[in-house]
Amino acid sequence: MTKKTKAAPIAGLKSTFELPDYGPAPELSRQERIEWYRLMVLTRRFEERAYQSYQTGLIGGFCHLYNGQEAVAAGTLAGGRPNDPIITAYRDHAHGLMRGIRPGPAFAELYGRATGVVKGKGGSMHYFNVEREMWGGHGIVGGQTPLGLGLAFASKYLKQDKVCFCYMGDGAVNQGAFHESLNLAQLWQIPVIYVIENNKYSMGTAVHRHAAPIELYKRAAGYDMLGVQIDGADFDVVRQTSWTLAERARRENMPAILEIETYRYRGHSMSDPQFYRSKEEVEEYRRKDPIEILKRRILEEGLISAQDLDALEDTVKDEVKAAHEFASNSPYPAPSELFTDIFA
Amino acid sequence: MTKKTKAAPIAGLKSTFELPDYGPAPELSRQERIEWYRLMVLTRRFEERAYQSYQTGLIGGFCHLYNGQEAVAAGTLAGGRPNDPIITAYRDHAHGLMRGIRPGPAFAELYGRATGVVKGKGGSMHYFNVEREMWGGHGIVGGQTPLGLGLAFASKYLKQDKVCFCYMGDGAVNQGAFHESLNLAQLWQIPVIYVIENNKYSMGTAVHRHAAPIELYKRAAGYDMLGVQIDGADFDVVRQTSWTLAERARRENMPAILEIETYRYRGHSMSDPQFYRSKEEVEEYRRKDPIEILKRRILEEGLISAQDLDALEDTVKDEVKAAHEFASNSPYPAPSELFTDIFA
Amino acid sequence: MAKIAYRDAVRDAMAEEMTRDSRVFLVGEEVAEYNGAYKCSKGLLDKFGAERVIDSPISEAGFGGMAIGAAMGGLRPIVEFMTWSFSFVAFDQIVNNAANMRYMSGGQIKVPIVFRGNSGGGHQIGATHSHAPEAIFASFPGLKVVVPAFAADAKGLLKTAIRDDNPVLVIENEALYGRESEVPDGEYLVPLGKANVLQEGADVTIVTHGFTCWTVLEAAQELLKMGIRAEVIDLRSIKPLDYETIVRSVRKTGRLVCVDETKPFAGVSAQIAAEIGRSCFDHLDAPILRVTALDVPMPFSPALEDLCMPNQSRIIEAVKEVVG
Amino acid sequence: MAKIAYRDAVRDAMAEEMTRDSRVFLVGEEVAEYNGAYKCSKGLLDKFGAERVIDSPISEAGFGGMAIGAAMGGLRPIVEFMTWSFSFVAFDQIVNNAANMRYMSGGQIKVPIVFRGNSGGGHQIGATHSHAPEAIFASFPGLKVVVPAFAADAKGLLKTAIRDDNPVLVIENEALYGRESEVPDGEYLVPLGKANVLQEGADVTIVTHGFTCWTVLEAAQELLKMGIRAEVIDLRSIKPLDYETIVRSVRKTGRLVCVDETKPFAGVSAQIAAEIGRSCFDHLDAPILRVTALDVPMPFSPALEDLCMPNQSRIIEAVKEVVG
Ligand SMILES: Cc1ncc(C[n+]2csc(CCOP(=O)(O)OP(=O)(O)O)c2C)c(N)n1
Ligand SMILES: Cc1ncc(C[n+]2csc(CCOP(=O)(O)OP(=O)(O)O)c2C)c(N)n1
Ligand SMILES: [Mg+2]
Ligand SMILES: [Mg+2]
Repeated sequence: MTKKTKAAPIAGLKSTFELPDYGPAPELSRQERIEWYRLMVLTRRFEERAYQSYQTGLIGGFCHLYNGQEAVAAGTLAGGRPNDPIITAYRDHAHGLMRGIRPGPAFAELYGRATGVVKGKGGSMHYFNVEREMWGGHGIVGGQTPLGLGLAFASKYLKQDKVCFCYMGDGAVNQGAFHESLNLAQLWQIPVIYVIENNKYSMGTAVHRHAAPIELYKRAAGYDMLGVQIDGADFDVVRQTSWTLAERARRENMPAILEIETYRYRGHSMSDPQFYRSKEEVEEYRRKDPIEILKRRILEEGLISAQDLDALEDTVKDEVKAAHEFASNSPYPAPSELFTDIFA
Repeated sequence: MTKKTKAAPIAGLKSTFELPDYGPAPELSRQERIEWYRLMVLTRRFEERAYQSYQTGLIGGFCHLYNGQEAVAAGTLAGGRPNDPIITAYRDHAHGLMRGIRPGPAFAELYGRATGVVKGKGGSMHYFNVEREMWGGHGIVGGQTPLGLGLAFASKYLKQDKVCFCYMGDGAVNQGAFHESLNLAQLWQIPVIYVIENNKYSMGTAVHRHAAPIELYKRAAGYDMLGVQIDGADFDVVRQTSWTLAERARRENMPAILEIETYRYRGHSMSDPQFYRSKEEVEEYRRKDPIEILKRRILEEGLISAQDLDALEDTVKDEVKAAHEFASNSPYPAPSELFTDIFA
Repeated sequence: MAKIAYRDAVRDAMAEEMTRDSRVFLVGEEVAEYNGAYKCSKGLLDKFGAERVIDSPISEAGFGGMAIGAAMGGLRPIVEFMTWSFSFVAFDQIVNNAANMRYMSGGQIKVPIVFRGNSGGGHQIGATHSHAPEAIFASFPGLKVVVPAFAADAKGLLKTAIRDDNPVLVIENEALYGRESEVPDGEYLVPLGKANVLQEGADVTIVTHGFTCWTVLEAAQELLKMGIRAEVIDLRSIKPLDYETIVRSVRKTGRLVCVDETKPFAGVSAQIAAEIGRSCFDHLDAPILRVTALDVPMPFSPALEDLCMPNQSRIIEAVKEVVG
Repeated sequence: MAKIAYRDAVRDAMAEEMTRDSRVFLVGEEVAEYNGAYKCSKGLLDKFGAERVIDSPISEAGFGGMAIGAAMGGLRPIVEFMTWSFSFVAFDQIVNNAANMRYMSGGQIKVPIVFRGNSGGGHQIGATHSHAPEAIFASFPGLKVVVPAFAADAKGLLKTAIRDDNPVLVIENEALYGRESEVPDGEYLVPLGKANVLQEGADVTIVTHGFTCWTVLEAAQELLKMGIRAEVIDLRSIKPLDYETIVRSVRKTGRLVCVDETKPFAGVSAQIAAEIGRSCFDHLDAPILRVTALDVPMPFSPALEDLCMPNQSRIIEAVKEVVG
């Protein structure tokens, strides 16, 4: 637990008690930093393509897009280690893509094809990539919160030194299973971090209409748990905070709530008229777009030239286009697939 | 909201934020005060008789006794109004007897007789006396917490100016339904008071082994709710605090958690070897017996002579004896009773 | 008789009963400002105000249980589950607190509450969101369960349910919300526990309920082309279940096919087959066949989901088997 | 062959498997320091330590779901529900997360978990505590359900369940914990999905499982005195269900009575009656009768509870009806 240089204070950070200071998170290489940027752009493009397909009736069921929230997944994942288990709700495309799901199988899943990442059996809400410790994609609000606890429990039991990042929406804080999990996590000292992606709405219900109080990190207070709130537009802020909490979880097996303020640009799922918010509100948030913020920064830092950035973005566009084509040209699962994967 | 004289400060009271000061609770008449004492004694004698019957195999199923906790039920009920709805878990004999269930039908219920307070259909865990706003007796830990919320909701909806006292054990704070209820109560401003009867054990599990942190009133903090902790041995302390919280709920529709520290002298249910605690621990708590404390006080206050107190206690003993006889001589329900009371 | 959409029938039932009785209120996720995730409560917030049309946090056990307590305390709540699948986080509240309360209190309490919402598969919402829970809930004494298939029943059964002094579960279906069918003019009620013979026929009895009524009626048309006249019975009510109407039909046809969307193991069709197999033992000319959802989790892919549901081709096959 | 109590068989199974495989652990309320509310885990804390025998707060959804996550993450949890009735607050975790996880992940995940605990009525613990949930859980694809009635099966099935790579629900019974019966010496396993013919007989088949095996065996003795030779089949496994053994028997006897403690509406007996009614249509000489718990909430009074349970007199009556 060697303390190096002090980490720079994070503007606007609130918490139930003071965070430990383990210093700044290890620096990312130029390449890593650009890769996280690329993943955020990939997610955005992927979602936009999905949006189009949904509008033209090619995707059935629900489809929850991550536009506007990209720095939350990217920053937290970059703050953890590649082998830290992660698990999330149904708004899971970002987490999947950032944890190695190829855009092709990802898109094929939206179309319910045999080549989909879960063979067309799960759809948009159930992206899994267990090889890379991405444990889904879960549809029942809050239902994944004990599972995340369990993944962390397994890591502790097996002495694997992993921390589980369990993502959830602001609306999910009101599910009982989450609270049972909080108590167990704190009581048994389980290395799990509950990342609340507070995008201000639970479907059409604004936070102040669903939660008392609206500062969701305070839910930790009832358990003497560390609860932290930060703004989620800045990849680096999210990464630094996540790293600190992950270090704490790793060193001391102590869980935490990390509430990250963010915003979704699109409707809750696709068929959402969005009467509950104004165009102006959406526009305001779009002005502090997480991708733009990181883009500006890496340009300023001289990590990449404007030209190379354009090239990167073109490559991403092509990749998404190819993914869509891959999906379109993929076959549906054979009827026999109905009966496989039920039992191991 | 007229503030009269300031209430005397309550020693050892802790809370998530400061309680309002509505002054001292209205004084009880001599008669009322003695009646609460009598009800506490009645409960104790009743439980002791039940204990005997259980030991001799006359009572089947579970049977959770209230010995040692009497001032909790008495003090809270005396702090509320007679028509405030109450609801509790399976450790419900006290609440039933103090809300007008006659000892005869109460005892007959333990024996599963037709004359039981719920016709032998519910048993020890399901005392109800709806006429006097006693809404059960509930077996699933924490399951009554949304119900209490609902009773309070109904009162508010119907503008009845009632406050619901919803009792629960310390172990019940770890059920998700309770947390969902807390958020709803605070968000919707519902006049419910969650009385946590913290008798230090959830069955054989001491509080520090089941809850983080052990100060259970702090669970309120996650909801910006008022949480209060007091010692439960002193009837007057419990009554004053309950009255203040009930007034607050009545005036401002604001819910609260009231954690009351107490202790059960007997095992969890009857068949409990109690290896999880020492005889010394039990003895220590017995030394600050709630009935003895109130007894001393009313004697000191000169409310009753020692002689009259003896007479009162003899009457109670006779009453319990008669109750037991009533139960023993009562018939079992007719087979046709199987099919009644399912639908209204 | 006007033709209206099923969702409007649901809305009208609630609006009429809320107008009639001020103790009736609606609580659920997105029921107020959003007008309901499936627009079944359109306009109710405007009409009845925020005290009677209440948007809830995602706390099914919390608001479901709260509503049960409110029913005990004298109100008549309607709880909307956005999808019945989500009721599983409130399972204990429903099957213990709603179902047993009257019994355990020796008749001191009544629990006049309605739980309602969308259910079932066919919409690519996957294994966790596509449950058809009617058999499960019907297995608990103390609960009544109805599954309206047509707008007229959606309205009439729901109104009766709201007036019933007991817990009634009304199981609707997304696939039906947009379908229009005829609804009687003026005020009317449909009694719980009465099946409806949708179509008479002498060759085979098909018993079904909910969305599959539509599938079965279509299948019956196909069967007619093959010369098979099917009698089609819509159960409407799963508990209490109107065995009498089935028995009467089976005595005539001697053949029974049960069709429904619950799973095969101990589903609604199993209950009917067991009961009719006994009571019509001497009248059956062929084994009772069941066409249900397949015994697999509901897959997302439309190619697989269609096969999982009790579809026309499986129904026709089963009928041909018992008739042939 | 030694005679041991059922609870010790349960304990031995856990102890042996925990010794064999360090990934196996036990979590539940009072399982460690208290040795289990019903003493099924006696001595395990001492033997395996607090990291593998874990006392939980009363948070069934929390620790039940946690165990599912732990199983996903490579462990092999045993979850004890103090009573299966309490699993209803964890219902969603079991029927969605345990049951569907493998399917929804396209086979990427396995969930090797055992849920076990006491269940059923007969102990005056009232309506909320006396549920017999086997039919309900068995209706969910992805779950296996076993109900051992004897010490040998309690041990052998549990060991197999722990080694199974899928969620297995083991439903025990307070009335059985204290009963002694013979257990094979040395290590053995009992396969899931195989019924057991407890007693052969030519006149009638009685299919049952769990505690009622004992009731049925007693009834069979009485029947023998009346000259009726019953073949008694213990299902042992509810899902998968061994229809083959039942069919073989019914082909011989031509008569079937199903006895079990689930409720009559869509219970285990309904499933068997429906299935065998179809597959043995030409072999049945009498209608299939069912003797189940009554369709009422479990009453507390012993006078009523006895009547509610599938008791000897109702079994004998049913057998006489199908045989006579
Ligand atoms: C238990 C349960 N109840 C209701 C739903 C329906 N539902 C799906 S998402 C959602 C809103 C969740 O909002 P939030 O948690 O804030 O996540 P976000 O969609 O904003 O990412 C609701 C009500 C569900 N899936 N599960
Ligand atoms: C959901 C649920 N899980 C478990 C139980 C079994 N059980 C009954 S009482 C009890 C302990 C409760 O302790 P506490 O809440 O402190 O109340 P106390 O008995 O001390 O009054 C347990 C585990 C139950 N009834 N319900
Ligand atoms: Mg949100
Ligand atoms: Mg306690």
